[in-house]
Amino acid sequence: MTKILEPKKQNSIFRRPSSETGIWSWITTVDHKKIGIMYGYAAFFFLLIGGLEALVLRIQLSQPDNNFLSAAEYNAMFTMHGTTMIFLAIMPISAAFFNYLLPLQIGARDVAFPRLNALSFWIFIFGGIFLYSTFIFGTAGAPEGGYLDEEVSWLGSAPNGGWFGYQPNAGLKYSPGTAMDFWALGLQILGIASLISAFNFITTIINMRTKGMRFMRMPVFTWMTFAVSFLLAFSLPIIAIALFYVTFDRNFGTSFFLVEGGGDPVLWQHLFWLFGHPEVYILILPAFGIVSEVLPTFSRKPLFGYAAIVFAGFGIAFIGFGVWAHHMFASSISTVAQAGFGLSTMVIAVPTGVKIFNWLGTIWGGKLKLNTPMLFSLGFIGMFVIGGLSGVTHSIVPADTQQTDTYYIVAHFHYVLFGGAMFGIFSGLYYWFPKVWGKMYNETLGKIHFWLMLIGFNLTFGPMHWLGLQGQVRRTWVYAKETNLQFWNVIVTIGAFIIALSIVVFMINWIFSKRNGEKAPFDPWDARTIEWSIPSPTPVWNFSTAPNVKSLDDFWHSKYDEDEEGRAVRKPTADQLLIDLEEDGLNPKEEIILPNPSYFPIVLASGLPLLGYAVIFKSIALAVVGVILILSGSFGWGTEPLEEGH
Amino acid sequence: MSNSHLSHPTPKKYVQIAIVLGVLTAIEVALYYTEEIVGSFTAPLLVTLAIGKFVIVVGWFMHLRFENKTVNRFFTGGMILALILFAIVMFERASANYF
Amino acid sequence: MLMKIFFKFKNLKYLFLVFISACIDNAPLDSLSPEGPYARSIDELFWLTFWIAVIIFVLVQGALLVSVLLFRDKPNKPEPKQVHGNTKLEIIWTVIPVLILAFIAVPTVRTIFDLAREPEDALKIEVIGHQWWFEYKYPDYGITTANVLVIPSDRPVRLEMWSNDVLHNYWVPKLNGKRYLVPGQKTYLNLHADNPDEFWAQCGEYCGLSHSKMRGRVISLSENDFNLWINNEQQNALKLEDGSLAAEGQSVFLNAGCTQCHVINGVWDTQGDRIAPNLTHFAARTVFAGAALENNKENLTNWLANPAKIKPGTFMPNLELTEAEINALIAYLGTLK
Amino acid sequence: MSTAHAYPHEDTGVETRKLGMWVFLSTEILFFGTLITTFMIFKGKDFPGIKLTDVYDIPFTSISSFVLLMSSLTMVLAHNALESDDQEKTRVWLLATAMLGAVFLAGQIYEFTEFYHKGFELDTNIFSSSFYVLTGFHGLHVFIGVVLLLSLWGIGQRQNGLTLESGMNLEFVALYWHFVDIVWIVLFTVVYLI
Ligand code: HEA
Ligand code: HEA
Ligand code: HEC
Ligand code: CUA
Ligand SMILES: [Cu+2]
Repeated sequence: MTKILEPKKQNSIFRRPSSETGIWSWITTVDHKKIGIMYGYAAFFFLLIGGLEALVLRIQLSQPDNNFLSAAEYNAMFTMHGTTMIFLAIMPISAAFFNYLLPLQIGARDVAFPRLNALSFWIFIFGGIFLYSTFIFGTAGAPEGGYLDEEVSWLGSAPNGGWFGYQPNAGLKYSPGTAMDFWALGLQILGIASLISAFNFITTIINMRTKGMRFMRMPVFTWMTFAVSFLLAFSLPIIAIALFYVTFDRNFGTSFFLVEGGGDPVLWQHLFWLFGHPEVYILILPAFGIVSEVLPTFSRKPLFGYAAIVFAGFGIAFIGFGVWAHHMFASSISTVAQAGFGLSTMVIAVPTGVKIFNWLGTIWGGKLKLNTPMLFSLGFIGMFVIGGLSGVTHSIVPADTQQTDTYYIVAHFHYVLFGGAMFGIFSGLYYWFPKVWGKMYNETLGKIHFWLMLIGFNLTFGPMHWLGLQGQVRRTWVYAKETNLQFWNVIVTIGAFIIALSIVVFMINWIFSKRNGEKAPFDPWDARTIEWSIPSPTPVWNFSTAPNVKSLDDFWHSKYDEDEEGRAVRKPTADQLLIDLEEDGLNPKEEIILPNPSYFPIVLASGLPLLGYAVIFKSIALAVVGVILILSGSFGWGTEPLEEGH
Repeated sequence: MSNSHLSHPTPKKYVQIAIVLGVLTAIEVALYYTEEIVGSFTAPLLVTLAIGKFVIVVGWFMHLRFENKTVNRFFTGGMILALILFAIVMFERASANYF
Repeated sequence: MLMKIFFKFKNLKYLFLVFISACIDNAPLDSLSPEGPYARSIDELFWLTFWIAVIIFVLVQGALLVSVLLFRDKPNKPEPKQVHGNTKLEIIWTVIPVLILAFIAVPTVRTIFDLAREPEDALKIEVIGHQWWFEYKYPDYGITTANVLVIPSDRPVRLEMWSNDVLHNYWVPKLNGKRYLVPGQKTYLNLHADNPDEFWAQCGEYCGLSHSKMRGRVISLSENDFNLWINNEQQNALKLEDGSLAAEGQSVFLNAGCTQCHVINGVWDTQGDRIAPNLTHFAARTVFAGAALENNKENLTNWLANPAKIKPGTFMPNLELTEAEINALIAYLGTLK
Repeated sequence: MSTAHAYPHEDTGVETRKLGMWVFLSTEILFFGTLITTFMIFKGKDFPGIKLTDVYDIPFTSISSFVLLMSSLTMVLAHNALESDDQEKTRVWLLATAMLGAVFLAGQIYEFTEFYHKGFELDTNIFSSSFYVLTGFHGLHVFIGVVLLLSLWGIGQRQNGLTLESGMNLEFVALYWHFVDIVWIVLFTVVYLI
């Protein structure tokens, strides 16, 4: 049936991997779909870990002056929670979507550099493992000269400087032990992974679009991938260097951020947020992309103001580079800088508003099918706007000096991160479920998940606004009974457990539907973009013939015409078209050459954590082994062609 | 698939360009030694020369002159972005109340 | 003019507050009940923004709900019109937010500069952050104290702040917003209380293990009381001679190692800065150890017996004092009015 | 083209790997921008202790800068030779480029050891730290470049030798190399001359 060429063996120094099933097929794969799926599962795993850490935090905070956790444990937990959620959960889940969907949406057979793609994934995995190995190898303790009443437990021996590791607290003197080194080096490794995938996606989008897929015909999700890749490409280098400085400060006696040697702790804030703010748009833009796909499909209307949404996305990305110091309003920045950054921050509301209004314009007058993906997308709009508006209240600098470092901020960023990014991601997970697995998920369970999560979410993060304004300071292990904050803290904790429950519902749905779900029809949502014009689950070769794209939402226009009133009318040929497409998609007419699997990405990637350990344990031997792995990986890579024989 | 609209220069041209670069470098070093005479113009002049050399290498040796617009925009975009961001950081830090 | 309308609106907020705070009595760190001009100007700005946000919130969520209710799929519903966009609308919903933001921007920028300006007749106080307590110095009066900041209520104070170790963030919610304390750099904050009163303070920025227990109190006093307080603080402690329990405590203090870190003017004198709170007028402070504890016998006993148990990471060691020594010390500390 | 997208598509006309390299170089600007910014901020501080100006040797560095600059010429000549399919010359120029790079590196190593002897060590103060991290990072780039050039040269020794289409593409290594050179143009001015 399939006419995939058997890879010719040899031609390289090592024998190429050739398994098509089983664990080796995953380890050596360079297929963007498999990589996407692995990204997804790994990220979801970390999401659960990060969530568990959050639950632990919440238990501690449910009582004033609680001693469920020690101070060291609490600090490690919120640091790992934030770091995990941002770098190991949301970013890689977005990467999962990019990987799986991007080539499909632009009609390509794979990304521009398939092996780099695998490399990026494995670096991410090793980075995550490296970071989490801090619980085994890491150490933490009281600042130099300070005293602790009890040993730091394994739970407390994780990074504890907060997810933005403000200096000098995260420096060696005030955070002794190796935990913060794990953090700095772990983020360094994860950054490399994201940077590589950013190059890959940018090149892919520029150069691999199928015939007729002009820029202004690309789906919005692809556009947002493009924007995110730029943000990554231009912001990660900054944090990479800053993390180098931290590593040097902690291990090699320099003092980039330490006043004793003439350094400047506020420089770290600048460098971190120069990356950190673009980072938050890195987290949200993929969700914007997903929602922009889901809303039109389930409204049975084209996206309102396609061009405006695209440009607004880039506007956000661009302005997002000019607002970083709004995280430093209370810091030692000048008054002029406060005013300037306050204004630039407000400006971001404009392009974001454009998006929100265009989404509303999309559903307005539509024929809304309230399936689970649609519910999550609608929920996304509602929840994100709350977070966005509280963001605007932060940009009012004097008001922010009251809010900053309180739970009001915690509320803001969970509304945008959870209510925004996570809702968008869940929407996408349901939406493309049939595409990926060829099965339908269970709609009832999906809806239960949505409503539980919506309620739990608001119970968790809604009261935090109030708590913050009432003076609950973030990153506090205990709060005094006299501050009268207990009542709402209990509610918050209850809410967190409701979220946990909703996630259990999601997992049940996923596992059972994937195994026993109904077989998905060819085009279950009557969708608009070309990834739905190929069979589900996607065949390994994606498109058996190159799609020739003639318009925006090409697939929709091949099914529907507009009558004189402008209403959609299904073409009489549509049903036959779908049958033909399925037939064609499953049986390629010509030989298809796919990139061959390779061992080298994982070999190369495995060298990086060893370099990390080498710094931490001050071991030349480890460094040598790491370098050897990297070199042999690169050498094998360099001598092995992407695909054999043609 | 490298396709440039303008044909690439000849080796002779490249050598000429290299000579220009060499001369500019010599001027830079000379400027360093004549700082007393040139005074406050030294720094701006040095920066201008560096930019000049930069542009020559990027434009001719890296063929950016002959390259596709998209590539061009990228590179200059990255450049401009970096310049603006880092200028702000430097000015901001220069105004802090160190003691 | 528009502003006025908005400020009228403000009274609505009490309704809102009553609703949301149904289950809470007063919270000492409440940032919504300003008790001084600086905090009040912030508060006004916040509520202005807040109500604008509420309006936008209602409009957006309203539009969302209405669309869902009106346009949800029903049997026999015809296919929708394929609308691709509308430039006029596009312009409208770009311009209106711009105008709204411009409207908020003006008072924002004005308030930023107002808050930063040094008040004319301000009393200058230095605030030095330590892990995990605040030290206060009154350069005009030669006073050094800790934990409790005493200010006059009839004039503003100008805090000149820096940190001795990591970043801290000084916050008295009822008097002003926060400002970081940065090692190697100076930052400034103005405070002014309407009336003589007591306020809570808290360190905002995460500063290590005991960040949550880095608290403070601010006491504003009338002119008279303030001067009395200054006079008292300027006195040295008396060296005790007799054989009382307190005198015993004094000798424990002098011999058990406390003097490595603590200063008591007149008893163990200042030789430059020490890393620990100056104890000369310890008994005059209502709270201690970064205001994490009320100043009473029980708390002091616990503290002296094992400081790290109360404040993990603290720089004060457990000196393995006996019960008798602790009692003597407490008696002595009680004399340091 | 070596990728398997055997069907027609829209593109920029720039070969994919080359495009990837340009994107990479655009982000390299941010890497070096951060390093240079830090260096400049600290340079403007008056913190006590030994400074770069106390130890450096302008004539020496000028010469090694000149060497690196000229390696760009040999690089472009190698590229040119390959385009006119002159394998022999390509290899010669490649080797010359790698050698010039190596000379530059040797100069840097010598310079660093000199500085160390004069008490300007990595952890001496912010001036030395930011100097070493900045120039060291650039040196690492040169080193990688030399390795790439030598591998190209090695591939060139094999039978069918180098082509512009081959896996290790000369054009994209050349881009990298020129970039390393222009970074030094900036560093030389910012670090040493101003
Ligand atoms: C997904 C991530 C995400 C997103 C999208 C945003 C979006 C925004 N954020 Fe947020 N932010 C974070 C994640 C995010 N943020 C995180 C993680 C932190 C904390 C980091 C830490 O300290 O740990 C943070 C902190 C943070 C601060 C610092 C607070 C402090 O620490 O003191 C500020 C200050 O200005 C801010 C502002 C904004 C603004 C103005 C937006 C805007 O983009 C929002 C724009 C959206 C809207 C405004 C709603 C829709 C618009 C309309 C309906 C149009 C009409 C509206 C108006 C006219 C107002 N954010
Ligand atoms: C996308 C990012 C993201 C997400 C999704 C979340 C999700 C949650 N966060 Fe997160 N949070 C951050 C990003 C995020 N957070 C960041 C960046 C910080 C700042 C950190 C810092 O200050 O440095 C922070 C800080 C933060 C704090 C403040 C800590 C402090 O300042 O002291 C709190 C407190 O309540 C909190 C709570 C929660 C809760 C209850 C959830 C819940 O929504 C979690 C829900 C998920 C689950 C409950 C998982 C489900 C688990 C199961 C179902 C168990 C099954 C398990 C197995 C089978 C293995 N978060
Ligand atoms: C190595 C230094 C050190 C030694 C020795 C030391 N202390 Fe302390 N002490 C501190 C520090 C630091 C603090 C502030 C801790 C905090 O609030 O986090 C402190 C706080 C206190 C306080 C609370 C002061 C306040 O106003 O908050 C008292 C009382 C005190 N010490 C008494 C003593 C006594 C009595 C001894 C000797 C038996 C002693 N200390 C020995 C360092 C020391
Ligand atoms: Cu000091 Cu937190
Ligand atoms: Cu931000």
